[in-house]
Amino acid sequence: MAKASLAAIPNQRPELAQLSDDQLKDAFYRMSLIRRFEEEAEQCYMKGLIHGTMHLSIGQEASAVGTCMALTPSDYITSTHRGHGHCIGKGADPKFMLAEFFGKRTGYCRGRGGSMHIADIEAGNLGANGIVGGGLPIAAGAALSIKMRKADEVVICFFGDGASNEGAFHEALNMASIWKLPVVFVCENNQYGMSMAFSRASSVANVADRAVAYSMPGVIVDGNDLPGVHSVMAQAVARARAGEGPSLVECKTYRTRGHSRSDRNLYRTKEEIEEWKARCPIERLKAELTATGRIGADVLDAITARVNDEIAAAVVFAQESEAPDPSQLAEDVYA
Amino acid sequence: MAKASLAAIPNQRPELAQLSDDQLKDAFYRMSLIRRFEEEAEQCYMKGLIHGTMHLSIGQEASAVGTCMALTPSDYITSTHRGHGHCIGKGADPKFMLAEFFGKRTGYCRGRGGSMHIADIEAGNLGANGIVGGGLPIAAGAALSIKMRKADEVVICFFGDGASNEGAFHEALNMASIWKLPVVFVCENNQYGMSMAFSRASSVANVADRAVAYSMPGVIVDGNDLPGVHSVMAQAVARARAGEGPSLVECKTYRTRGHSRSDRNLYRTKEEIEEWKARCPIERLKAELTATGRIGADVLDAITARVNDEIAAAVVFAQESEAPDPSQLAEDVYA
Amino acid sequence: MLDVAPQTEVRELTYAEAIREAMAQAMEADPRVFTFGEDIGTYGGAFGVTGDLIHRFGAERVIDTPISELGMAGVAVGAALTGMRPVLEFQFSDFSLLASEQIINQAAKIRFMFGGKASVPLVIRMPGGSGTGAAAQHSQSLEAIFAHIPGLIVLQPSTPHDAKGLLLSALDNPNPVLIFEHKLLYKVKGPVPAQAYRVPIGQAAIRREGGDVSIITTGIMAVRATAAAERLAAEGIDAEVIDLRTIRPMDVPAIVKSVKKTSRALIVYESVKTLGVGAEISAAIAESEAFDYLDAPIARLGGKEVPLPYNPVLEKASVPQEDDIFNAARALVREGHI
Amino acid sequence: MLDVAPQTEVRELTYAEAIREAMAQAMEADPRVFTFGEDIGTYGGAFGVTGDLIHRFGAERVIDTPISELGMAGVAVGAALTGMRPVLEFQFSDFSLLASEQIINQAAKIRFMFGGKASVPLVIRMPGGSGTGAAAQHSQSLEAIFAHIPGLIVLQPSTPHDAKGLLLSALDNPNPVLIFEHKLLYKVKGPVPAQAYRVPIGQAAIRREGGDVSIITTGIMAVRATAAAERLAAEGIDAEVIDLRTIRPMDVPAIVKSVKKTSRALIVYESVKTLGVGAEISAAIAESEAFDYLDAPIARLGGKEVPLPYNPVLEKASVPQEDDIFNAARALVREGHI
Ligand SMILES: Cc1ncc(C[n+]2csc(CCOP(=O)(O)OP(=O)(O)O)c2C)c(N)n1
Ligand SMILES: Cc1ncc(C[n+]2csc(CCOP(=O)(O)OP(=O)(O)O)c2C)c(N)n1
Ligand SMILES: [Mg+2]
Ligand SMILES: [Mg+2]
Repeated sequence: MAKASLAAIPNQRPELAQLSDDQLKDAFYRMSLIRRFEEEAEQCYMKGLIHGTMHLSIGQEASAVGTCMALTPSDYITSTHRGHGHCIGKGADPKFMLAEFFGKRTGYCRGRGGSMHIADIEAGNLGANGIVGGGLPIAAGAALSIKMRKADEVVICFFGDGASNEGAFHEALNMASIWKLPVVFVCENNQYGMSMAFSRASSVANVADRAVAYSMPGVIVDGNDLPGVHSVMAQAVARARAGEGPSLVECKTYRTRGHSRSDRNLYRTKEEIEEWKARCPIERLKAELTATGRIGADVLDAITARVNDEIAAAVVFAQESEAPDPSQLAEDVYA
Repeated sequence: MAKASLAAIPNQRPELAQLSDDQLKDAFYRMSLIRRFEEEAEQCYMKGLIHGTMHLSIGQEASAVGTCMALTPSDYITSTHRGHGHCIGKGADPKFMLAEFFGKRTGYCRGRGGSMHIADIEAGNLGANGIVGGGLPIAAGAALSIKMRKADEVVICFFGDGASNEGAFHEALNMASIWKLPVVFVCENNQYGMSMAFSRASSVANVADRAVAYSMPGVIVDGNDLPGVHSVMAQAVARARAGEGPSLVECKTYRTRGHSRSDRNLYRTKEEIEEWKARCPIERLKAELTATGRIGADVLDAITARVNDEIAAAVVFAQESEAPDPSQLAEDVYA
Repeated sequence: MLDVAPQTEVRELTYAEAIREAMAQAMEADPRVFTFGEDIGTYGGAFGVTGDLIHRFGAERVIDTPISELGMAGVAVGAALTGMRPVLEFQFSDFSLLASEQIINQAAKIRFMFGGKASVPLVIRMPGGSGTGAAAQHSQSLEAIFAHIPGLIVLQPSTPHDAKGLLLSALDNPNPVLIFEHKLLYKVKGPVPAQAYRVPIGQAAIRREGGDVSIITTGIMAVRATAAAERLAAEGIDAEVIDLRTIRPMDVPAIVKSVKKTSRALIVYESVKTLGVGAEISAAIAESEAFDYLDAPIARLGGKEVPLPYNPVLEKASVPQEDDIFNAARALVREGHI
Repeated sequence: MLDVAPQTEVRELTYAEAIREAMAQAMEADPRVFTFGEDIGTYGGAFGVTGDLIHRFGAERVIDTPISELGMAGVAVGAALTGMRPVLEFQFSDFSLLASEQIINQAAKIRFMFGGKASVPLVIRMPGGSGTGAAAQHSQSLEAIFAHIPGLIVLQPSTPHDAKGLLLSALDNPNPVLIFEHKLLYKVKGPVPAQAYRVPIGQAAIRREGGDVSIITTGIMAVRATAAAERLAAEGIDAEVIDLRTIRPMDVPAIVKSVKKTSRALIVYESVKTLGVGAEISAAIAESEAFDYLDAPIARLGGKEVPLPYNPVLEKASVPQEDDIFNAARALVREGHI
């Protein structure tokens, strides 16, 4: 079918042609959902409805969605402190996420985790992680489990550029390589670990340059290009699924918001931020879809409207959900 | 002077020619001292005079000595659980080492450290380390200190092939590289981490292959070749001293003894061990020195005799030294 | 002993053999169980515990790892989260510090933090303790560090029987379990039933009944205290020896019951005295109904406030020995303090 | 307060400002002092503590690091061993677990293990504690873990005054010092003398004198207990509030003296109750001469046995609040138990 549309619409690139209309609509839907979700969560946070901290991935939606598109529901992901996109990408329902941010019983973690620990175990999201690099060996372990169970599953391990300097990165990639585990290490290189520019923190120009140290393929992709991300991930996932071992894929991207709410953006310029805002992955996909004639603007606008409704409903759900009671504090504690 | 002897003795390779007669005699002396020291320590251990555990570096003497030859007394080393060679290489007196193994007050650590924690701070040996990989970030820290103090010093960080899969390796090399620290990471790849073959434990064929992940030079050298080791180290040390940053040097070598006393050598063949015994770095240096006519056999034999005497005296010293008393247990504890 | 082993053949096995037998029985019974660690395959483990398991279960279920403790613990978490039952061995419990992030921040937290929707059934086995001349970085007793953490189950078996039975219980448990074995116990023999049996988690054992003083112990100190108690009996002092076996969750009722009976508590443990396991035992007694029954201050014999020294004389002086327990118990009973 | 600050200008500074001032004064006085950590440069630190130090001392002495906690701790050890005085900041004390190998196996052991011939004068500053909704991996109070280790000095200042004075004392000390700051205190103001002064390590402060009950506290609990004590006074209960300030080595004499006076001990701490700091305080009292003076069981109020939850109501319920202290102290005095 991909072939057919490639033939039918000659001016589209292969990465786009590979994707069916349904896939593209779904990708646009999910990216928009992430964006609206985070914008709304940010609003709620500003209004004092959400406490704690929050790390927004606005600008990075294509890497989350493009990656998860390459997965089946029984595949796993491990996520990070900047994990809203991964969670929605893997199929989570925003209303249970927002309920979690509101600290409610209906939240994915019953109000105990919050944004930084958002997890959707049923959907295969093994959880966001408050520890930078914490998910890397966990992903290797899930992949070892898959291999031992001889299951037809794959693990995606999301991590940031900053995490690539943690020892956990090294140990996880080495073990994944020697045991040929079905895992794809997906670095979302948004250029900064908090305020620390990747170029100052890392001894290599690209995270993918380190793949050679683990004898695995290292691929760099434009992380703001949905079809491009999907195409690269589809290959890496297929390789993992075929038992050929892990890959390291680096999505070059950018977070247009601050690291967290306390960020005063002293370490980067307004120009840089604006430049990257102009590369918005959602606008870019929309432009390509309409320009190539793959999906009409009206269809995409209808999706946007649906997304707006869904998020509005999620806020209501989150607000109206029951809060946990202190008497429930010791639930799920066994020692 | 090196040039002169190169001219005078045409059949020697440049690595040998670079070294003065005194340097070569000293290298032969130190390598022999390490060998005899460890043989004697082993004997004492077998006789029950030494307790605890002990990791012998028999077969690896050239990497320890060849490396330390490239240093000045004010340079530092960090060492490993297999650290006798490094310690002697950096100038330690075997009698204080043996006294330490005997648990005596006169030992380098006053009997509190033993073989696995042998340290000679005054000589710049920042200590053997019972934690595999533990010395790597410490070496980076010492190098940062040198840089901050604007001192004309260099740090050698010894570590094993097994240590190269610890997270500490990754973090230390990355920091050393981004800050251009005056440190040389010297991997003594003796093919095994305990029973684990390097080829099974590591995702790369050579530890030095990982240098690219830290944008530093990665050099492989025959670790049983004293002049070869020295030549490579001299360059890496010069580079570090000149402020050009760290290097990763891998000495390919072999331990002909078991990992420790409990090792039954189930993971390797007798043939392999014999093959490597035949590549004894001390015999090899002796053969080259006599064949090229650089140093006569009589001179070398006299050195061997001196070494034997020195070690015999060290045993007596260790045995006769005073043991610590339990009343001294809390010395040097402050919290 | 509280737990009557089922009717089955009972052999004398070493502590190491008992652990190996538990592993083999668990691996036979449950394909999800596997074990991994440094040199546990052909080498058979640094202390010979895994022994021939690799020949019986193959290199796919008895996995040699690179030296990567943090990564290994994370691998255990990931495997446990996705349907396996990993048993990780650390060569020395001192190395668990490299992995404490995964153990404490991840394994212990996940079930609670994810709203009870995930669980992490992993087991980490590791030898602690001093007495082999392995010095400061290979001789620590770190159980108190982990027993401080909600979400971790911490076991410390003192007999071959318990080593087997507690490991099998750990493998039944859906939560992370750390087992602190003791280097000096690996070669100690004791009766071990042949079949698979469980020693319940959270239940102390009374090693000797007595009415004059409660000696509350953990790990190898149970062995030393029992020997000391026999000598105390010869002096007319009737000591009760309690072996906690589980450090977290602690069997406080058993402790309180004993102290109410004897009115004197001597707590003996190998971890460093300050904030070691005995600190909690003492505090638990002091806030319990046993407080009113006390005829003497609660006494603690713990590890000295020093890194473990290499010299064997100093090393022995650093942790309670049988004589120390004997002397302390006698002083507590006769003089009211140690 | 025990330590009289020298005659000098006294300003109201926040806890964060007081720490920054100590750093600046130390860096001015001693070229060996430098500080490093994640985002401590231009960003000014995750909690704004380092602030403008980079502009005053340059990027060579205020060093942004990669995210490599184990490596950073090792770098501190290596720098300290070779003549520098590193001050390492961890963004959250929970991350110290990644570095616990270097802290516990290396920094704490080196001086003793190497025969007293080396020392490791490093300082690690890190915020602990709950109350910001940062959940299970960013809210722990881990001081008990490190205070268990011989060779580590562990501080927990509760006021801007002590935050400055203890940091300066730490920098004078030739040994590794860990400072557990508290997130909720960073913005709290208090009087701070302008000049460089020291608060002695190992010395508790009496925050309020009283005769009815000793409330022995650590860290932020000193603040809450002092507030509770004022309310107790209104009810006719005269509480003495002790702020340990140093967790290791602990000022046991100050505790014992107070308990002998009041005959009642209520121990309040944020770390998890089991094996938290209060366990040691209780045990130290129970084995001291104060034991005979006790009119009630030694009572502990510690953190609940749960990972810290995100939900703010649950989070508050997880650690002692002012009301809890008030109620417990009143019950202890009036009813003899909490
Ligand atoms: C082990 C650890 N160290 C430090 C932090 C504090 N921290 C949270 S996110 C972050 C930056 C992470 O950078 P990166 O991995 O690039 O992810 P990004 O935030 O850019 O998505 C830091 C330093 C942490 N959570 N865990
Ligand atoms: C962190 C840590 N893990 C495991 C060990 C146990 N151990 C001691 S030496 C060793 C092998 C080290 O191999 P390598 O680094 O190659 O050094 P070699 O012994 O070959 O000199 C192991 C696993 C240890 N001491 N520290
Ligand atoms: Mg980033
Ligand atoms: Mg090796």
